[in-house]
Amino acid sequence: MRLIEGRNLKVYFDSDAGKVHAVDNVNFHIDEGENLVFIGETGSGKTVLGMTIMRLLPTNVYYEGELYFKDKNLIKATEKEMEGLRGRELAIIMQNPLTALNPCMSIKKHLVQVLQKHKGMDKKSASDRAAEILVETGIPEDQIDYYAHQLSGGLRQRALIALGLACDSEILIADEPTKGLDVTVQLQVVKLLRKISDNKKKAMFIITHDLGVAAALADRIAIMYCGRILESGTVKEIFESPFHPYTKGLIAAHPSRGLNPIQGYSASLVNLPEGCVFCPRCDHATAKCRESEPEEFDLTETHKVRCYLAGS
Amino acid sequence: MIAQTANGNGSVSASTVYSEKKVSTWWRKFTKNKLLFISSIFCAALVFAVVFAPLFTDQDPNKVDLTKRLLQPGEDGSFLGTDGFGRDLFARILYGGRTSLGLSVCIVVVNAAIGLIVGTTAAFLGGIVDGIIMRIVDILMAFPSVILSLFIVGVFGASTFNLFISLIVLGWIGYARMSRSLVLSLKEQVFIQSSRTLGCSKIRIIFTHLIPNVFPTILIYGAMHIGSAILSISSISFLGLGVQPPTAEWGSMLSDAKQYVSLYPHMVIFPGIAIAASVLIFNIMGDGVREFADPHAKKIIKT
Amino acid sequence: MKKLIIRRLLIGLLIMVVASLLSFTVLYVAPGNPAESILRERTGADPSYQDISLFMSNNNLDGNLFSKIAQWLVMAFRFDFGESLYTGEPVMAEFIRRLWATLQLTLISMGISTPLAIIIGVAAAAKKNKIFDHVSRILSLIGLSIPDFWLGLFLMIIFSRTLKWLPAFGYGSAANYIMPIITLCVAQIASLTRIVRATMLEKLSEDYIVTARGNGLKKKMILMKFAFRNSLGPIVTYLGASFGHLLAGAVVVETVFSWPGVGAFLVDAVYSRDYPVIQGFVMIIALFYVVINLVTDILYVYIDPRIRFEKG
Amino acid sequence: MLEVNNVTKKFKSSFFNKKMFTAVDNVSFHINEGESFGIIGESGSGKSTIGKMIINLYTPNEGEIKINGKNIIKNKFTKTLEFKKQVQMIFQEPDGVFDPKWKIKKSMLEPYNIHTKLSHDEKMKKIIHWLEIVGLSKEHLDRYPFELSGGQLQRLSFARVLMLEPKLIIADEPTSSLDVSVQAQVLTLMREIQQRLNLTILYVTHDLYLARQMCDRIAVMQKGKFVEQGRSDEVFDNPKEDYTKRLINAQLPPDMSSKEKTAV
Repeated sequence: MRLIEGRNLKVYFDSDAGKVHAVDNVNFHIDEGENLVFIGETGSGKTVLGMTIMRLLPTNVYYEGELYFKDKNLIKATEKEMEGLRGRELAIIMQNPLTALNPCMSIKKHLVQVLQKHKGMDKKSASDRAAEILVETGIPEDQIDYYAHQLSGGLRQRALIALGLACDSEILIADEPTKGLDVTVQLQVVKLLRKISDNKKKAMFIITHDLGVAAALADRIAIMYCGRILESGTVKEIFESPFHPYTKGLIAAHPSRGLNPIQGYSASLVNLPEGCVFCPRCDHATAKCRESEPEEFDLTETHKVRCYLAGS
Repeated sequence: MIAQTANGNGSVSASTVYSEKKVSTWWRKFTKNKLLFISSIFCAALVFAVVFAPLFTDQDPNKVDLTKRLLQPGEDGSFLGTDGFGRDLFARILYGGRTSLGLSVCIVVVNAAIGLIVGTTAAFLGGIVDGIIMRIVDILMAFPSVILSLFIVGVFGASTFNLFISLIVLGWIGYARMSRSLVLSLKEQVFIQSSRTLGCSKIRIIFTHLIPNVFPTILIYGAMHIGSAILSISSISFLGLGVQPPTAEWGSMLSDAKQYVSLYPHMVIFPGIAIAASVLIFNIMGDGVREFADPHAKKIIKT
Repeated sequence: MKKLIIRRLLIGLLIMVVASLLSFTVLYVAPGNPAESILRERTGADPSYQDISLFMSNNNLDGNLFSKIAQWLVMAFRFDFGESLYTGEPVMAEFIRRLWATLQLTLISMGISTPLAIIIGVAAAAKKNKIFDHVSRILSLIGLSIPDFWLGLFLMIIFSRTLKWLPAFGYGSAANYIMPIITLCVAQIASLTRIVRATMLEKLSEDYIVTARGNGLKKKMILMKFAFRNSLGPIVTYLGASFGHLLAGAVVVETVFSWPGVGAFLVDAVYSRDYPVIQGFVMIIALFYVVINLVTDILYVYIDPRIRFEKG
Repeated sequence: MLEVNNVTKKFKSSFFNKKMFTAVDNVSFHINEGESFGIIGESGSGKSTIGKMIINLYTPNEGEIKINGKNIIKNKFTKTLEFKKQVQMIFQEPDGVFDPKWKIKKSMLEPYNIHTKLSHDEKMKKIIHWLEIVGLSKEHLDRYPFELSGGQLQRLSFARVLMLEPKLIIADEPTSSLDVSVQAQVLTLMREIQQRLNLTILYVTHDLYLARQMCDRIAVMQKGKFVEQGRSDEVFDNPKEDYTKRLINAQLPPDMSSKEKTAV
């Protein structure tokens, strides 16, 4: 079953310098039990996309297009309706666990509140359930009443994951779940996320800049650049037969592949180049690329790319 | 965090525009901040009226004329009436503004200067110097400023100069604490460390990096405190322990007027409005300046 | 925790010692001899040298400096400041008599203004940039700008002179309390409202607020358990500091309304340069400060788990 | 060129607590001229502290640090500008390196103002020369730091360090806050210039892949101690210590093998 589907989704902000298109004409979908990973660098709009699904963006934001959760258009949902969906049906794991947890509240209390709100549990059973979930995510039993600042970085991230799991939602959005963690801790967190997705048949929407994390977690991958999805496909397709010059460049730039740089810098969102957004950095750019933006081309049923190289 | 993403996008873009049309952007931002814009106009008008008082009244503020005692506003050609000595109230308010505003600006400037120097030195030298200065600050903080002022004026006698001194004894503390905490956080910043690794001397760092970075925040903090300086001056003068007669000052005018409160309320009302209005203008302007300034300063100076 | 209290007590002791020495030494640097002016006022004639020296030895104004410092310190820490140079009454007895009148004013004002300001401040922050916020912001700016002594006189003009509802002066009946307390409350409410609003807004922009929204918690809960709970620390700190402002305000208000409190006592003493009274006042204010700071610090420890569980 | 012998650094854990926390524990290594050496460790391993001791921001409690045979600890020589010129540092956060209130030009002039008595034109000429080397142009000089991207700022800070022609450059996580594509740009640039100018660079990093690419020799650090030290390919292909193996195993490469690694 299709859980989330975005059609021609656009998200833009009003800023002093004018409209900023953080997400532009994006199509994507997540099916039940499927892991979709969005890979992107700074300013690619990946976090904005995640926050759009949760409808947690600041008030100076405007949406266009459609974004369906099951059969509900989230963009048209009222704040009240969203309140009911958030936490219960759409759960999110925020970036930066130290600041994302209330410093004046124990981690267990965080979960208890969510359980009381969405599951209508009484204090006692909510507390028991919260402890259960926390221990399940790997937090030592004697630390479940700790406050965020008392936990180590890895445990804090686990606590935040536990909070996302509290109501057993069908979909879990994880925004840079491994950012700022040491490699050994990162491995544990990635394993935990895989365990969750495998055991609980949960669909995950994961946002990351780390290709390795994406390879480990994804069923399908979407590569974002300047608010657009330049290429999307299954993990195998993306890593074994990448098509878009940007995707190829990203993989080649990875330290494990010899640090082959992509020239130039990512364009500013208010001052996007004419034509394909990637063409100023692209070795294969032609006159056509500079004139108009390529449509999406299907390479296979799952592998789609926005590049004129695919059309010719 | 979302804000971060949004700002991240915004700031890159804002910056390109900023460098091209810096002045016009600045002006647009200034006029867009309505509170700041309007209060600045009022403030300019106030300063103008006080500085060029003779343009607005031909009365001598200190001329005693017992035949014109206690006139009501409008009576006998007097705009706001006269006081118990027959002195023109309107003229006294205008000239009194010179004392009130002038004195408060002086106090703020002196306090800011002392505070900036002491705070920066304490933070940068650290160790014992910092410890001693902070203990002094701790001790001085024990006394509410009006009460310490009363104490000083009480011991040394009531005069404008002693009032001035008494408001400086405690006044510099806020600025010192602020510059200290600013410098402490600046010290940890990478650009200071990198200057050190480039071979910058400590003195060079203080003068080229620290003070220029601390100064704007101190300036804003000072702007926000002109209003409260006016209030302190007039409070103590009201108690009869500040500016001494016959010099016109809003607080001491109210002190004189106190005995006439039930029969001639105009003597109480007008100087009070003068104080309240000018303090309000400065307070709004202070708020506006803070909002106008960079978000960094906004975070450090709370209300 | 214990360490914190001990540290605070030590600083408090230091403050008391320095305060007493300060108030003592000032007598020696002060210009003019109080004995002369007091005797002149008592007898109406220039006092003789013998009279002055007799008065000085009776009131401990002469003798060896160091022995006197020691003597003074002993006296000061027993809170025995000798007799008023003016009335000859023991200073401490008079203080205690008057202290209650002042404390009534300050405590009632605190009791009224604190909840009011918190409600207004929280509501303004919750409705940021809505009409309520603008109105409360402007009103609090006005409240901060009105000089308290003038407000007192102004209220007197309206309620005593024009409407004849309330007595202008006096102490004892309930009607006497109304105007002094309104006068004290206005500035207190105004400044506290601003602090509450600013702190709330700062906390509302934290990441954990987004987490709470992402969990679908109710707005009211986010406001109270997340934003307000975290604002409590700064608010309590400010309340501690504002007690000093209230005492200072009481000095002015007592003068305006002829209220028989310690503030009016101090002003009279300053007029007549009645040193024992001034010295006693300095000590009492310092004591208040030390006690209130200690209370604030202890409260803070209970409010902020980050301090509570600090290691070491 | 650089010799670090049995160096230990302890910090007080808090103001009241006199207990010492050992950040760097009896560490020894050396770097030859023209070589790049990498110190790899997780957060809190003490790897940055070593760099800061070499550049004299911290003083070690024990041991000696020699540059070209001269001990730099508690030596008056370290106070001289001559010394300060020879070791330079590239910091982790490129956006913090430049005074936010200054135009880039002023920040770039600073090292010359401190160390030389050249005329303004000569200084500018040299600055532009170095800017071209790091792939930037004159127009960047009139910008403020916040107007430039992280990659551009890191190039600028590299240029500013190069201007002093140092003998040793310490690069403390030089690219950890940059995007992958830009990180590759900056690092290849550094590698290129290192070969051209025969620079000696000490990399401090948490990224094993990066260290393997950039360094001739590496040391793996854990809790203040060096666990393993050797030629980088040897350490990677044939790790001896458990911790090193664990670190290498925890790396997730951008291919399908990551899936198997994390399978539950």
